[in-house]
Amino acid sequence: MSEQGVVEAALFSAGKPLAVEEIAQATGLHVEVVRASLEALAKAYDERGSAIEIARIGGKWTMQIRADYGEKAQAFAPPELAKDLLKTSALIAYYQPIKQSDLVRMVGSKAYEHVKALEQLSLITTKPVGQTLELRTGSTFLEFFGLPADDRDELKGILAERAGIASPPAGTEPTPPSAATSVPNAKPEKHV
Amino acid sequence: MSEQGVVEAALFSAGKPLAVEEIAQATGLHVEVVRASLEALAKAYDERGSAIEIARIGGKWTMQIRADYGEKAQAFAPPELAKDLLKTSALIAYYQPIKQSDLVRMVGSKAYEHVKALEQLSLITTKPVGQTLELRTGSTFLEFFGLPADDRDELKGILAERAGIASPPAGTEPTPPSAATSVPNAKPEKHV
Amino acid sequence: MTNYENVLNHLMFHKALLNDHEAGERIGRYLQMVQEIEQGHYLAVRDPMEKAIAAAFELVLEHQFNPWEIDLAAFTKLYLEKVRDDGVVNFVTAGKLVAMAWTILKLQSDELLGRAEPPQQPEAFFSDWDLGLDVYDTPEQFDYTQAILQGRIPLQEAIRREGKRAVTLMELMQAFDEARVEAARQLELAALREKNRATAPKDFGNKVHGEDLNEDLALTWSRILESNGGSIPLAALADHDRWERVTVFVAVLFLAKMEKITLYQENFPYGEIFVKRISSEETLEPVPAHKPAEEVAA
Repeated sequence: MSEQGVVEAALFSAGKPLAVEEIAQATGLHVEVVRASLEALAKAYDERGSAIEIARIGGKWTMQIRADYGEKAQAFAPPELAKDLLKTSALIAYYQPIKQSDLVRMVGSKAYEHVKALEQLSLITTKPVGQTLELRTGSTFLEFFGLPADDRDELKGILAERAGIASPPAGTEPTPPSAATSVPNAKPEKHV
Repeated sequence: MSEQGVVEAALFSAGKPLAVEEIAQATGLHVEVVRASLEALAKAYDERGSAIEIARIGGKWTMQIRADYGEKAQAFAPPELAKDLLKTSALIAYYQPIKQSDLVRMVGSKAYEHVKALEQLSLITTKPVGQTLELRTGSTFLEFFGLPADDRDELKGILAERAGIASPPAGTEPTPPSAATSVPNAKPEKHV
Repeated sequence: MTNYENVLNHLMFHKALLNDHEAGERIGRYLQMVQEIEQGHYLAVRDPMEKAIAAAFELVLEHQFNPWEIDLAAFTKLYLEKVRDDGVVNFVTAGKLVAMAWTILKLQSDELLGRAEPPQQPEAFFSDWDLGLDVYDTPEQFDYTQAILQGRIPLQEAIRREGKRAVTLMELMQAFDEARVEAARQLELAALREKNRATAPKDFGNKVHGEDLNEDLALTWSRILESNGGSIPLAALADHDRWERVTVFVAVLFLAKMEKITLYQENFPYGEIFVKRISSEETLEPVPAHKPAEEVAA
């Protein structure tokens, strides 16, 4: 057994990103040893052109399918997030901060369940605002989608580009479609 | 993207053993290419002393933690079976087919509960024989424990070796205790 | 001495003493011990009864007498009776006695615990082994079984990746495309519904509740139908005023009773109340007019 192997086994079996300290604690290896092993492993996987990569995402390390191979691997593994939840999270990511009541208008009442599920996965955060909740993407959102971005605006930009909409300037939010412009005569909703 | 990489990605994301044909069908690669890739991958992982192995199990291929690293990896992937059940499984696998009554002589009356639990997990099968049950490893046994054995002899060899006992000479089979008298015409079984 | 005997008869387990062949001898021995004690530690205790009890306890504590032969319950009863009769309590003595009784109780429970522990059995293998070597055909079988029973287990569960994969950014984008199209449709529908709600004279109004139960139910039901079967917060069904909230709340109770919906609350008692439709009916059977509301709800 090598120290590098122990770290490799940890990454493989965890199935989620791990902090250096987490690995050190669970394996009994010194933090510096873990860090060096991770870097060596990342390099080794890279050099031999493996379909697997050891990547650092948001301060944590993970073992994952290299992006090029992601599509090929789809046949064997169901995505971690059901399609329905994925759609709702995309809307939240684009319109954030968005009120739950506005989201309900966009996706129907299933929004309530989706918000709960996404919050449990830490993909979004909720904050009570008046009668409703204000929703934003959470800390693990970028990690979850393997995004290199570390701020919400960049994510919005990516989505806006996708939608063929001009990317909103940093700091401004795309207007949620419940605003008077998109739905004439719609009264502001009070319900949660 | 390399063909070998596609196969590697498939194994990584499947999380369970895959048949060569399954991989071929899902990836669009030729069966022979898949087979060659699997063999090359197994060799490559082996040669660089990875904690991960590409192993052939029950006619299928899988990517899993090498046995030496299993214990270290348990911090991140806690085992399902209690140690006691592992002991009983190891005895059944080694002595199969073994009578439940003989197993009780070896491990005591807890054998009854163990047999029930292991049968529920399809790790063993039971067949009434006279007043007792005859026990054999079940359909999921090799896969569950990640044992690269093609037949019962090989399985015994692996178990003996891992338990630190000299492997039996090829062709001879350990007989279950008391079998000499009770099952005089026991034929060697091929199933595992 | 009569006092001591009296106390001893109460304190000792009668069965333990009487069923014992050596009962007479043992009682004699106890009494002798008590007499010795009288000349020792508990001279300071003046009350003869208290002194006798203390002496009996002393038997256990100082002379390794079996703690289970002291009946603490009987002692407690005896002592309480004495306190009640005398009307005076010597707290110093009482404290000493309680401390001693507690120590005895501890001894008793320790012993009980000791008996409750399952006897240490050698691994089943060894008892088999005692039967003779003939149960194993080869030395290897013996070695293998021994290795397993001693914990050298050659099996461990295979560790593989969870069969789930992360969602790709591409999928997020595709989902976004679909979500935008669907959201646009939803928003149109929402606008239509709101228009209907605004124009139709269907607000619950300020009528006396109960007169138009069917109307209340129908309107509440139509709002629930808009939810496509998902759970909706009760609050989302009534967004006008307090009166409407009360009316919807009552209607929802009726609907639950009629098994058209289920109600659940998260985080009792202040959590959000949710309504989930379980009936696929589009329109409700009217509640018979002759049936008072209370009867339907009952």
